[in-house]
Amino acid sequence: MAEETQVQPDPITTKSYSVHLLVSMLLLLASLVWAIYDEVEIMRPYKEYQGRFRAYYSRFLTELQPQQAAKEDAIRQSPEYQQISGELGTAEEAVRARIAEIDREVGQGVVPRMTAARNAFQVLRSEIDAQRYLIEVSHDEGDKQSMREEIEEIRSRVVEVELPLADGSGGTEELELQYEQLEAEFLGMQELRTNLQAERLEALAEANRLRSKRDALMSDRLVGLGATQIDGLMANMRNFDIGIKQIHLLDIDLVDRCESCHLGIREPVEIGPTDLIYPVFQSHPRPELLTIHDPEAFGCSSCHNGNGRATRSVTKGHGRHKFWLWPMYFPENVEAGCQQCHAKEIVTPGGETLNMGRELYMNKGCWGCHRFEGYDAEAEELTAVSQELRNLSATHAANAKEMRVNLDLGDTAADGAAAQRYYARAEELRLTNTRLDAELHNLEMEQANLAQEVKKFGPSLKEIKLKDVKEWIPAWVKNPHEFRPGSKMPVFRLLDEEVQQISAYLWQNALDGELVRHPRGNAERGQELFETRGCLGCHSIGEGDTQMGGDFAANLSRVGEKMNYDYMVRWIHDPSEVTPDPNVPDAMRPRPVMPSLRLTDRESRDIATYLSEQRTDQEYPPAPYMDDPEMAAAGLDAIRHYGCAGCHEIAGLEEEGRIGTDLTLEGSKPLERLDFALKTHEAELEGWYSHKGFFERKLENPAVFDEGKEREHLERLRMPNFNLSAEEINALTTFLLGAVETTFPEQYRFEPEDERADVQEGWWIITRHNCTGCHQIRPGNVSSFMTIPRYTDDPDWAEQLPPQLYTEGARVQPDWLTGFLANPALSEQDVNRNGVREYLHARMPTFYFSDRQLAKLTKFFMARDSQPVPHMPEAMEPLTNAERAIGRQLFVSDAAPCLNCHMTGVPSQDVDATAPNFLIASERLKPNWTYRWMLEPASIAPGTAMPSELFERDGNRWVFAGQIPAQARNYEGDHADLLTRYMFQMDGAELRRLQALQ
Amino acid sequence: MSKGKVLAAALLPAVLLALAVACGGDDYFDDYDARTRGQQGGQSGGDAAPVGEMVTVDPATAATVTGMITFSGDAPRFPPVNMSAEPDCIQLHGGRVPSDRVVINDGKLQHVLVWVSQGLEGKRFPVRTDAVNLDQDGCIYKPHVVAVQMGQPLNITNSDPTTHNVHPLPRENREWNKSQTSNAPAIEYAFPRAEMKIAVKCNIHPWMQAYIHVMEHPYFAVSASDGTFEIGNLPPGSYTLQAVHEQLGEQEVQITVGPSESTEVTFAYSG
Amino acid sequence: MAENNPSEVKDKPAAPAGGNGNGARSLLGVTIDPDEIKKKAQIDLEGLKQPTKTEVYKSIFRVKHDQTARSRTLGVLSNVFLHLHPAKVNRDAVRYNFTWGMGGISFYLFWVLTWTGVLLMFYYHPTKVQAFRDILYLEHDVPFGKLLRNMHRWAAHAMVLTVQLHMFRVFLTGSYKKPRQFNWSVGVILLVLTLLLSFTGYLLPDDQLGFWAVTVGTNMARATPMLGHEGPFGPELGMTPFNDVRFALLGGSIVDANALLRAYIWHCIAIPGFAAIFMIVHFWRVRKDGGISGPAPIMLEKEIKPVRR
Amino acid sequence: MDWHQLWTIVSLPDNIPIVGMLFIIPFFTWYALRQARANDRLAERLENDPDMAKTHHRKVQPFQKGWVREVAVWPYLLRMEFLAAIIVTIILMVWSITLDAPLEEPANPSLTMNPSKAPWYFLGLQEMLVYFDPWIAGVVMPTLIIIGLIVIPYIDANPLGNGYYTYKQRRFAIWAFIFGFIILWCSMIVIGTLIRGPGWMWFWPGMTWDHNRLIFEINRDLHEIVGITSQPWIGIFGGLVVGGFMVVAGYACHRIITATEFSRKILGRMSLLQYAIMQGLLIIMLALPVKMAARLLFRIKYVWVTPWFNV
Repeated sequence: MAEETQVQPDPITTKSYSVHLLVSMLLLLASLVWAIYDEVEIMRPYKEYQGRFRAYYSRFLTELQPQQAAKEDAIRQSPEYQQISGELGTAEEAVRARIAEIDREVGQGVVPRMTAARNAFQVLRSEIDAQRYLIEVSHDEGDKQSMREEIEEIRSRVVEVELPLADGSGGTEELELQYEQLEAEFLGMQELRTNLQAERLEALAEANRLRSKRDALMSDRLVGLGATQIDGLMANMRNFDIGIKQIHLLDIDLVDRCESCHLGIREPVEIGPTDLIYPVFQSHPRPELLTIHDPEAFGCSSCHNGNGRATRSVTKGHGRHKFWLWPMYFPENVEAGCQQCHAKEIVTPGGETLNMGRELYMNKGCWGCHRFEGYDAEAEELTAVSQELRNLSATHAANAKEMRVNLDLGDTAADGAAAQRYYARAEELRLTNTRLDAELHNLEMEQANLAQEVKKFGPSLKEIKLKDVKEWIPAWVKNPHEFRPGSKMPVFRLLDEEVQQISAYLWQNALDGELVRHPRGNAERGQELFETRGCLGCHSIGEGDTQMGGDFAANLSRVGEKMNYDYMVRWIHDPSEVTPDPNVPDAMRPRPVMPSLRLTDRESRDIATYLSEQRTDQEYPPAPYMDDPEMAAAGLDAIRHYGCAGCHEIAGLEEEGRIGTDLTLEGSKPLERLDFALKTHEAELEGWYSHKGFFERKLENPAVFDEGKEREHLERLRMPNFNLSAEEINALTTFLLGAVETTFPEQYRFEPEDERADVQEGWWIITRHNCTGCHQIRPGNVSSFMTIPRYTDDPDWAEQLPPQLYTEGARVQPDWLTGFLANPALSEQDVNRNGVREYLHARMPTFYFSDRQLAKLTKFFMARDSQPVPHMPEAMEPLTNAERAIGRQLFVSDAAPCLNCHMTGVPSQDVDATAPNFLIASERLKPNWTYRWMLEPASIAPGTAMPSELFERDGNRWVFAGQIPAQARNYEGDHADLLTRYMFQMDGAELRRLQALQ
Repeated sequence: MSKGKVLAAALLPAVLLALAVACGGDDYFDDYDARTRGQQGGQSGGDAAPVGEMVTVDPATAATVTGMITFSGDAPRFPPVNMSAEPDCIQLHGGRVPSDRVVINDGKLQHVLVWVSQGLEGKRFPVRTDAVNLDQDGCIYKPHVVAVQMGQPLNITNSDPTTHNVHPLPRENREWNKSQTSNAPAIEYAFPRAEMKIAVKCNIHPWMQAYIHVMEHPYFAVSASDGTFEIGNLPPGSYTLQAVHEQLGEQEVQITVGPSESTEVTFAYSG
Repeated sequence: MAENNPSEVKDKPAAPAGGNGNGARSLLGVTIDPDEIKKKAQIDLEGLKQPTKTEVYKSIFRVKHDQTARSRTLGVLSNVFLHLHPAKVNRDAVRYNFTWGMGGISFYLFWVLTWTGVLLMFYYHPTKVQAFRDILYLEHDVPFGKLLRNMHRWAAHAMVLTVQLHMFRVFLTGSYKKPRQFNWSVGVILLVLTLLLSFTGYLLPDDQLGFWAVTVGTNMARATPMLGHEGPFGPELGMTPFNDVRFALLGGSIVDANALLRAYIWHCIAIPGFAAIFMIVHFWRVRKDGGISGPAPIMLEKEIKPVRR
Repeated sequence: MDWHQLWTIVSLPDNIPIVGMLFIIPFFTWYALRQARANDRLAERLENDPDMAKTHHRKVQPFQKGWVREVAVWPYLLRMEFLAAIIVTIILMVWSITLDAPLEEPANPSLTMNPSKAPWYFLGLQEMLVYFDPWIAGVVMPTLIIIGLIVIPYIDANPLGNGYYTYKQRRFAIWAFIFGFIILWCSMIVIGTLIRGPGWMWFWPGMTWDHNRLIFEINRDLHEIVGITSQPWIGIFGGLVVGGFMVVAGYACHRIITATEFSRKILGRMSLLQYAIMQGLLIIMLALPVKMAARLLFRIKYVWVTPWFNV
């Protein structure tokens, strides 16, 4: 509708887009700048970390430097340092002139002369070498000859050289030399230089020795870094380059850039969490772990998880976001990472939380329902061994058949040579089978051993008719923790009728048998025995504040309410004595976990009497339904459903499998497979939708993921409640979080095949048998005994603690140890005693170890102390008569009151003894250990009654610290060594002689 | 419909979204500062300083506490010391050696530690430098109870013709066990940490027993054979005084002492 | 053996020339006249003031940049990139409101995708072991790597969207009508290729998202009638999981290493190649079918001509 | 109302295009129809005013004498293209800086994602899987969509509306396309992305995507409802139903096609083949909503069951 009269400018061709273009170009530019800023700054937050670290750390070092310098000064002022410094000065002064002379001679004389001679020599030699090559490639003998002459000519050519004088005076001499003379000149100078340098070294030896002594003194006394080292660190900070700090492990393509922000981790100065204001900069809290696992070889995320590559943000780097499968462990679970490589162990030194988790898994009986590789390995090994046996037997039979065939073929062979081949083959097979016989025998032994070792976690329920009070059983099944708080038997969520059915089944299917009737004993004596014999190593008694003893076995506070007295006597006297079960052959009968304390009948009765008085006046309602066969039939289903047979021997359910999931790789299970059920959304919102969140909540309340679910009773979650403490939950969570499929190749994993494997193996047995309930095996390990008031409060009882086993392998001979473990009484008849420490009230019990376990335990102790197996006894120099006399004197001198404490076999004296008899030393101990023990017992067994500093150093030998008996004064040898030899050659007669002397 | 509007409509949400995301990044340092600021606000004025101030006591105004430990009733009976295992020791005594576990002279109890258990928190005092002596004499520790300040030297001597070993069994200090032959030089030791009732044993002579109390401050005393004790140079103030006997237990008393005052306190034990 | 400093050689003859004000000099037989050199330098400098007059410029830009119709026409026609366009277009087609620019934007996005894709290929290995790792590497190690991948991904999404909008626009303006029927068909094929390009790229990071998307996508191929082992008449024709059309797509019966490699090759070589060919046809036909369809004059109902058969 | 859940789905980087689509598609539809209305008004005026029809340049865009009818590509078109390229680049850069392309866990064939979804542009097809067997939803339908799109120019016999937006001149074509593109294709994508949760269950926006959700739903085949229990009667019955649907749908389509004088005139220009193909495609397109309704409202799984395939 344009007005034709007036033509307006065409909007299309006249409109300018300059502004649009300018604005959009500017925006484009801005977005480019933003992209670069994003890439350079936002995506590299570590730059700010590094800037701050440099500032804070420099300030920290500046403050630290003078403190350390002052410490160093203080050490420099100390008389020892001053003295060494003085000596050093003197020593340096004494050789200064000579050193200067040598330096001048070498620098200005010998080396220039040598160089000059060599240069001239090399010119000639190159010429000769070229001629030689021509000779080698020439085919004309005449040419060769002439060229050889040419070489001769070169050799004899006289060269004029100007050589500096060797004495370093700066002068030169002009010489006319031939090829060989030049070579001699050169070699001569070389030798001279070597000699002079050797002389220089020799001259400085004393000064160097003193200097390193001085430096050693400094580093020995100085806590922390020296001032110069700190200066070096400060210089590092001045030259600090801002950029990615990364560890790259090529073989597993691991890139860890953790240290781009955690800059203080490997600083040699200990940086506390707030020393540099922000904890991100602190140094690794356990630097000793980094010395074993050098981050350059292991990286960071291999242990800690997280996304080592990511540097974009804390969340990304720590991998704590959706879709990252390996989020960093939280500090309380940090030891979970150990299992990446230490998966085969039950004890990993330094991983105390993890160890606790593993021990709980073992000793709370988790493996009754949940398989976990390594736990209950005996059962699986037994299967494997049986299979292997069958295979070998089949091979054996096949071999035998083939042998017969070959013999027949040989008999009918056409000619002798062929017959011989068949016969040879038959012979070979016969010998193979002979070898197989031996192997089969070993496997059979192993099978028998394993059959003894396989045992379920809980007590056998086949004997409950003889053992327990009938009416008590349903109450216990209903809620074990009400009767016995903290019991390992967890609380199942059972309906009352299920309780009755289960009880009825157990009762009606239990074995019938007769028990020997026992009279009542003396409860007071029983209590004393119970508290001191060793029962408290595993069992506890009392509740609340008065509870004492170990938590490995049951708390016996109310045991009198549940157990029959006669059964209790039999059980205490010998746990291996059981009512015969017609369905289980004796050889296949599992040995009880509870060991025998080798008590007399009277002692057993006393303890049983004391224990049977441990009861409240709780009344149990009558339970007639327990004799109702219909109830029992229903009970079988309930028992199957709840997996009771996972932990208990139950008649009719011997072959029952586990009902729970295999947890070996639970930590790598996809999160989606963990059933958060109705809690999923809540977990996501509250931030615990993670493995950790699942484990913690499940362990705290195993029914938690049933909450709100509309389910039939039997469809509900079955896992019972163990009422774990927060610490236990954390330990088990740590253990499960670390139960992952390792991402590391073999060379990273700790799967040793040398003696360290014996140590790994041994810990399994030790944990399973609670050796640490009585003994201290690892430093820091607190035994149950050490928590009993009697032993902590009374210094006299402190000496009654069972021995520490820190260096047991170095102490005793392996054969003896095996024998001792098999029978700690060291006697077949006189069993009611300790074989070694008869003076101890606590008694080393007889465990029902199989031969395999005995061997493993022995190997464990030997391997821990790097003792060679088999053991080669040290040759011991026999005592001369004179030495024997001196030894005798030393033994009874006031300076060494050995017999005041050590047992002698004289009952009146042994009442107060606190140390073993010398008579068994030679078969039990190793001389070298004994020698060290006498010198410094406290460093072998901290807190021992054996006093230290019995000897003092005299030149190269140890002599008695006190007054030396007259006869020994002239003795030139080492007193401790003499005493060791004396001890190892002591016999009964000698001991009597000693007593007479005393 | 101009391109300008289309352009604005397209870019605006994008820019807004971009800004929202750009501001949402996690900043460790700011977060940490914010967190710790909150904590410090809550903490201030809470805990006492871990290391107390060093106090110098003006002798002009210092107070003294003296007192007596009495015992009434039947004393617990302990069998006499049996030294039969060591003839050397028997010879040092003319016959029966009474037990040193509870020593009562005319109703006055010996070997009781009296110390200021409350009222000195957060203060530090100079360490006493005078050595305390613990002698092994006649195969008996003399005295049976000693008290030292932490860091104060303790000299253990052997006056017997026989070898002893000195074996303190602390729970918090370092444990050690040294043999000491007859007339050997004194073992000097200063306990670095405060700890009550450290038992000392001689493993060679199991009957020998002593107790060492290591105190944080210098305000303590052990009752003498006449049951008296004296704690001097005490800054004026209110205190709780505690008496400790390993066998007979503990007693407490509240006292207030003014400048240069002298207060008398009696602890009465009974059988 | 000290080497001769080359500067010394130069300096030597210069030294005696110091006081000589007389023009040309000779060095080693070469005549050097400073005035001559100065004059020539001036000419070069003058030339730089008018860069469009230089030979280099003229050799590259063969058309004058001025406002005459001829220059403008030649500017488009003689440029290898611009000659896709006609010299002149419908005046109203210049506005966005008719075309929405979606075709051009799609092409631009394809171009962006090609470039980012090529750069991504530098860092990517289509193997099970490395694929996922390479993506992490791109995210955390490669400078601008994350930006690169993001741009590739978002440009791909955007392209799927713009191609659909382009089709929507073309339909609504009736641009497919005679004589552009065939070009519409080409466009449909390009749409399908765009979707396939995007889909094959989905698997390449080898993460759960891509894996399951591709699994779901290719599972449908199982049911292809006659060619899939779960499709109608498939089993009857002997189809099994190991010989059907899905197997051919994935190079296996599951989404695995072979599927990754196939997706990669389809994504990077085959489909872009086809798409490029069809794009050439598409653009060619736009020109040949009379350029952009509108905005055309409105045709009235009464002007409909009877159909000729 | 679970805002967190809603935000989780909407803010998923890969879902940005769908959220964008919710705005962009309606916007452009409105934008196109606005222009169409302007053109329609002009067409009406031109119809009524033959004189004007002769003189007017027949566009809504202004034109005056002296203005060129064609403008030089350089610079008038190229500058616009350049501007567009810059703006697209800016958008892309900002988008790429602020939002990261998704990367989930490494592929794990043993761990099925729930829900596992195809790329968003195929979600329409995945949604169709609910209503049809894979061979229809995944193979036949896509093929027919492609073929249908390709043949559009050849079956559209309406010569009007070539090169300009119009509604009145192409009512049926526009309705059919909008129905196919927006109602079926785009909205199914939106449903597949935002509505379908774990187990491919229907979650209204704001409902929590609960993995444990269970719904009771029994889908039956049509012949079961009717009570036919044996082959070949089932097949024959199904065939009859499908055939019946085709007849009914074809009839309905035909009624729509011939609703107005103008459309009848256009129909007259079509060959039989063109008509047949159009009818076929329309019937199949209609089959989708019909089957959806049968499934969602009447819980019918299959209408036609044969030993070889089911529909």
